[in-house]
Amino acid sequence: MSAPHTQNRHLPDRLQTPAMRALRSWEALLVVVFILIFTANSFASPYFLNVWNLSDATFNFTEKAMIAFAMAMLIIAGEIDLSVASIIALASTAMGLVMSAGYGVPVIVVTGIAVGLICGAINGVLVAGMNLPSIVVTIGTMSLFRGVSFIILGDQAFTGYPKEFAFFGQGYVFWVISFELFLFAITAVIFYILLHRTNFGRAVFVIGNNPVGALFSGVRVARVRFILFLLTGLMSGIAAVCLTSRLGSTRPSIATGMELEIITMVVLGGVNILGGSGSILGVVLAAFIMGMVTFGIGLLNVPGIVMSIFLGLLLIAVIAAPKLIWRK
Amino acid sequence: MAQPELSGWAIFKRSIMPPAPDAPVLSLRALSKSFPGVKALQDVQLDLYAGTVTALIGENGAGKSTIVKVLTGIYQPDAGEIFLDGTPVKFPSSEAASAAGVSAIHQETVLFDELTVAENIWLGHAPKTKWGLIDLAAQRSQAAALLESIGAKIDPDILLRELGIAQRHLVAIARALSIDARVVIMDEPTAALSYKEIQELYDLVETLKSKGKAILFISHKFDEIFRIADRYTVFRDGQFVGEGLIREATEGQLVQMMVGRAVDQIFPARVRNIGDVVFTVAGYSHPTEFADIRFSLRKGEILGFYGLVGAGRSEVMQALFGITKPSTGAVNLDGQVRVIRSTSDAIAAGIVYVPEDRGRQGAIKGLPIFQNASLPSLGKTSRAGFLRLAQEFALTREYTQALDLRAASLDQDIGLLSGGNQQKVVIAKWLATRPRVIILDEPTKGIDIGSKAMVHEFMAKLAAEGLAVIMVSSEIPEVLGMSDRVIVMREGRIAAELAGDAMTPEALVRAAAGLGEAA
Amino acid sequence: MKAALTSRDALLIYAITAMTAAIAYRFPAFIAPSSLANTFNDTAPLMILVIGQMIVILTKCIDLSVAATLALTGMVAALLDGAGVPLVIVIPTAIALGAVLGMINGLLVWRVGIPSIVVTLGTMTIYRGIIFLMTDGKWVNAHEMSDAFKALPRLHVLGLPVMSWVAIAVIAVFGVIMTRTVLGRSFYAVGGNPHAAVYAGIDVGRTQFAAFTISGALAGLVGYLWVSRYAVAYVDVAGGFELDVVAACVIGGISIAGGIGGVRGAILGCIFLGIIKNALPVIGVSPFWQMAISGTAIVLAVAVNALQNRPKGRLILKPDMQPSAQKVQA
Amino acid sequence: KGAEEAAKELGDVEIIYTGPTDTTAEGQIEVINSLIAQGVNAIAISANDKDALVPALQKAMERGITVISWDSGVAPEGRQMHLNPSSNALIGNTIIKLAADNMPEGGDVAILSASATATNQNIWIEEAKKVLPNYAGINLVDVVYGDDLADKSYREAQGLIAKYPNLKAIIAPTTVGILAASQAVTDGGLIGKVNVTGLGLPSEMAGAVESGATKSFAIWNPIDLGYAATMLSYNIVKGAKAEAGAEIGMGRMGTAKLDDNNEAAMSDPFTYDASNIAEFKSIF
Ligand SMILES: Nc1ncnc2c1ncn2[C@@H]1O[C@H](COP(=O)(O)OP(=O)(O)OP(=O)(O)O)[C@@H](O)[C@H]1O
Ligand SMILES: Nc1ncnc2c1ncn2[C@@H]1O[C@H](COP(=O)(O)OP(=O)(O)OP(=O)(O)O)[C@@H](O)[C@H]1O
Ligand SMILES: [Mg+2]
Ligand SMILES: [Mg+2]
Repeated sequence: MSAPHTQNRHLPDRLQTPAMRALRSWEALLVVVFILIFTANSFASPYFLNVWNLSDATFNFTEKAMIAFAMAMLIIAGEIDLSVASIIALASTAMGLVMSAGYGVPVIVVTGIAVGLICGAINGVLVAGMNLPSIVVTIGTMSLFRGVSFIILGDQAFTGYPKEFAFFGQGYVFWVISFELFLFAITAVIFYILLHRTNFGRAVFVIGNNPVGALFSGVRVARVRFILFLLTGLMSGIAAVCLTSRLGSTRPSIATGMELEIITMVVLGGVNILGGSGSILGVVLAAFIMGMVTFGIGLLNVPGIVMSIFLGLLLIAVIAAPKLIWRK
Repeated sequence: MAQPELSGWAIFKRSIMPPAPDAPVLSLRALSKSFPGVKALQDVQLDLYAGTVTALIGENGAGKSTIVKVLTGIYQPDAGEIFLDGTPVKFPSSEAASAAGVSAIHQETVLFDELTVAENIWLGHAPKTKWGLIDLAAQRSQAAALLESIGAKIDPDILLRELGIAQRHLVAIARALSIDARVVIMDEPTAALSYKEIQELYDLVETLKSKGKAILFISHKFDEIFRIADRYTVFRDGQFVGEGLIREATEGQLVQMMVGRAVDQIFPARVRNIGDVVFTVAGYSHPTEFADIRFSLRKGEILGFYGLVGAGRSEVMQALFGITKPSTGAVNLDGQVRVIRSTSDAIAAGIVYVPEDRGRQGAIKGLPIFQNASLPSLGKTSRAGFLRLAQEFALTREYTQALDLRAASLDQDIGLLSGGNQQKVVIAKWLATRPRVIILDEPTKGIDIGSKAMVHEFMAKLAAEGLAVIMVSSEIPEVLGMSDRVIVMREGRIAAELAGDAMTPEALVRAAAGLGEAA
Repeated sequence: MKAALTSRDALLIYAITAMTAAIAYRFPAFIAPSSLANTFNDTAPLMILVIGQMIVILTKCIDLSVAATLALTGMVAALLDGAGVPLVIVIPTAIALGAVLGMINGLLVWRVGIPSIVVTLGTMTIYRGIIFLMTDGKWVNAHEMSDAFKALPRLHVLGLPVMSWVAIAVIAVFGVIMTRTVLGRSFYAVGGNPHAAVYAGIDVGRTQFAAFTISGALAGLVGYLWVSRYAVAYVDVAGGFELDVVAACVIGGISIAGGIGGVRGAILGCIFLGIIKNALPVIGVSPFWQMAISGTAIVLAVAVNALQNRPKGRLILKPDMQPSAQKVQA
Repeated sequence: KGAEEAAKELGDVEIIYTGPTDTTAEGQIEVINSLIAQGVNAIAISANDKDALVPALQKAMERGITVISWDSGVAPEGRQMHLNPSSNALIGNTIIKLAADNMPEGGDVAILSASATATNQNIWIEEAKKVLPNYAGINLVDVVYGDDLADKSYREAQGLIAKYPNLKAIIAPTTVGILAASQAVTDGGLIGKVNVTGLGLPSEMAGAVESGATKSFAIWNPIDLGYAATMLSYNIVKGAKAEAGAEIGMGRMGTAKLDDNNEAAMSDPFTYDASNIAEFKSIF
């Protein structure tokens, strides 16, 4: 057949300019929420607007956020890792072991990161290699990893990390910018590029939207999944270095419950928990929002548990708001 | 809610006095339904009469399935009315529609893998004991009776996931019959069935007709429309175009009404420019799916693969594409042995596969058109692993324009396109990789006549440009019209290879059904 | 619910038997009837919660707020009891409150369309927070509870405490509901294929709402049982228990993707986990090993499940040597 | 409560009483940070991890904030002084003595502790083990951990009873543990056979004493502890030197004498039994 209008039809690349799209995006909503919270905090407490205090407040979220970036990619790809906090515990325990054996700071740091990678690889083999559902695999490894550090440490603690080791969790790069904040910024940029600017990131979105279609399109689905778990393990290892350095000690109960805070951060950042969409910018904003909320409410000396009600409500409200508004 | 015990055809025994033939049992008036960005139905009408088969005809996206969903309470119309025996009714849910006696076999089989066949048939209206609990024994025996009545040999106790596509479809038919319906709707019921089952379905339609049911029959196949329908209704672009009696219409007229212009159904003239052998498969076997597959393919050739549905053609093609791993066998491309372990190996070697299940395997719904089209070519459009969007758009434009893609923009979610247009994006995505061998699995399945002709033309062009083409198809006219050579598969093995004058419809059917040579 | 499930259940039964035998070898008293009854009784709250969680998971959702719901209803029950409200009112109130908390989850999932994991992640902190707001973090202790309140779950009837009987009753009732009622079927249908469920006239959201309501109501029931059994109520009651509940479901073969699993498997999963949690301390395994052992068990259970259900490719070749798919019987 | 009493007495003190979301060291650090941000003069903390808080508290001290720990201590480098509710050795001895007093012919005892990481519990258990040889016939068979969770403690207690048929006493130096163990003994019908003792609050233990599951237990006065901690913080802020050997006033509680570790004990634990429980159960 030959339709008369066949050849000259021109399809525009886009109907909406990227700028317009940005204005209507989730991230825009988060920016508004952030400004509201920041303003409210400034009025509520006279101690809030102080660079040093704000700098201290960033410790509330930097470690979690670093893991949240990797977790965001994992969730976009339709997987999840509940074992991150336990990886921190195991990595920290391993660091304690090499420290007690007398090794110096470089070995301690490398050990922490390596154990993170190994744990990530174990999750990756179970999920990507054996095709098991990640939510249950990581519920299992969550107990397993922390369980191993309990076996090693029992009721003991590792203390006496070298003085120089304190830099990772307590040091400042310049002025009020702590090493952790600096690392947070760097990893944010790296993950932004990785997710939004590379073929790998594209594959993550493709797998999250349609894993079968991805396989049929030549995407190495298992390999991408494996790498994502490896990345999450790596970031947990790095967070373990920072957290151990900040606490100056290791106990098996370190970072208990952190996985839920990280997932909350990711979801608040607009990542679809069912996979397929999300952005690193959203997670960065969510990290700041959560940090500011906890810090602001903390300044009012509200008990922590009440703070957690706020976070729970914030999570549900922020996810519900667009759905309720959109509906009509 | 206890139902009287039913067995076999008993459900049809409750006789319905056929109303006067000029009064429709069910009619729709001024019905409209739109989706974001699409007016699926605009002001349409439809009448179904007792003891009559009405065929609903239209191109892809004409709104046929949409009207089925409105009639079964799955979609709510934006405007318009439904009349049952002349009184206006509303179907707020699928339950309400079946309570009113409207039952449907939907285009997609919508059943439950993890429930048994009997549970699938009776879900939602199972026979109950006097305690109000589901009567498992009755459910089982009545399911067996229903299946037998449609000639399906399926154990009602096995899980649905153990069944193949065709058998699933039979279960869906049994489910539709389990509702004591006055109106039976069939949305492309024969698309997934093989020859023998199609004949049984025709018999079933006759029986239903004689019981006074009003039947709505949707199909893209004109031979069957002329065989079993009494009346027709034509939609085009969501609008009502006309209706009448089948015996007063010709195929040409119907096609003209469907597409709004004349379409010649002749297959495109081929420039046959067949070169050397480029692709050879030898001794390909899989533990359960296929055995001893061997064939070769020349440059510029179109090799047809025919077989009854479920013959294992798709499985062979998917193994060639690296989705599954064969246990033995080798692939030779351009004289070199290739080991294909994954889809990316196949793509790198220049073998690509346009899958049969577009929704699941082809399109990445949720992502824009350009990201779909560039996906297997990202290696070319990107630099050092970093995306370059401009290149992706350019590549997409180049290949989609050639296929006359209809969309709002290249940034549109592929899931929002009509089926035919999604197929075009999927084909474009594979052409953009500049393959040596392209495998098209049921490339025109569920595609309307107009788009079909275009896909055929395009295939001819690909072959003329020197690609080696494998086309899997279950439609004899298409196989014969397009192929230079045909391989017929049966139960996972090659049953015959036919070329030239040996390529006759009869030879294909005999080989596919295992009947041996014509006497 | 045929062949595949039975073999999976069988495997769990073997594992449980082997484990029990191994424990009995080191510590024969463990298999004394009274000790087994004790283990069952200790596992009873887990079983009741797992039934609710199973239904939620069957519908493709997850309820992370069960433990918080339990804590909140338990606290309310304890406070009501402290205020002199009779037990016949306290227990129904606890169940009703649990149902309401479940309904809140269900409504957010059904009406607002928020994924269940997000909803329950939020309500889990909110429900616990409410306990704090109600009590200012104070405890309700044994002596502040009436004797009747504390006595009921311990009351022995026919050799077993009422707590065990409640679990048995819940198992029996839901065994029937899941296999023999329209509602039970709809849970499977909604999780197995939500799209097809719509075509079968089942309202997906409403069914999920029902699942959350049931899960909440059962959590409410356990809330009372837990608080009266351990004779203490405070903010952190059953902290982290939601993960045990999900883990028991997973071990019991409930597919996290929905639509697959049953009461029998779920209960076996509970028994498996219950033995690990209750028996290891008894036989003197260091508490520090418990976590790693139960984690390993979960990973193994998932892996075995998946290996058993691995698709083997379609059966197209003439099946002379293959077992026929049609032969599988109930 | 005790802290408020002290504040009232002192007049120019404002008390901020706060705690984290969950009982983790990370949570306590967030709270410490927010207290630093508010520029408080003194932080009196009961730590749930002896070591992990050290860096945060050191930062507080660098910013001129007085830091003392009380009840559950912080490692010496993380605080200026630590106030023990009572001398650790005394507590360790008391809990064993409470058990021994009720089992004249000796026998097996077991300890049900809180979490394995609880600093103060571990010290008391160490001290208790040291004095064991002084009690002939008392045989410590096991130490288990209930993590201060009622259900876990209950099951651990049940486990002890099942595992050691000759068990005569369960010692739980934590309120949750002693309550749960009493409940387990009551439910097991073992009142009179297994005695539960340890540390608990009279208000919470009244029931157990009345039922006989617990013959006697000990505790210090938590109101006094809050009062003393507040007084100490105030005095250090006002210039008292927290160094070994120093004596710092605690208002009506007398003075605290710091040992080499800058630790001090408030007072001796007090023993409660059926004879005096009724009097104290309404006080704390
Ligand atoms: N749920 C939906 N959301 C948005 N658009 C839809 C939806 N369902 C159908 N459409 C659109 O409505 C139009 C009619 O679709 P319908 O499925 O009724 O076509 P059809 O006539 O059955 O075609 P086919 O022959 O391909 O089955 C199409 O343009 C389709 O894209
Ligand atoms: N029981 C089943 N389990 C899983 N997938 C199935 C099942 N039956 C069919 N399919 C899939 O559905 C699609 C259509 O199957 P169909 O029955 O058309 O057989 P086929 O293998 O494609 O054979 P052919 O291509 O020769 O018709 C294929 O992708 C097939 O893999
Ligand atoms: Mg259709
Ligand atoms: Mg096929």
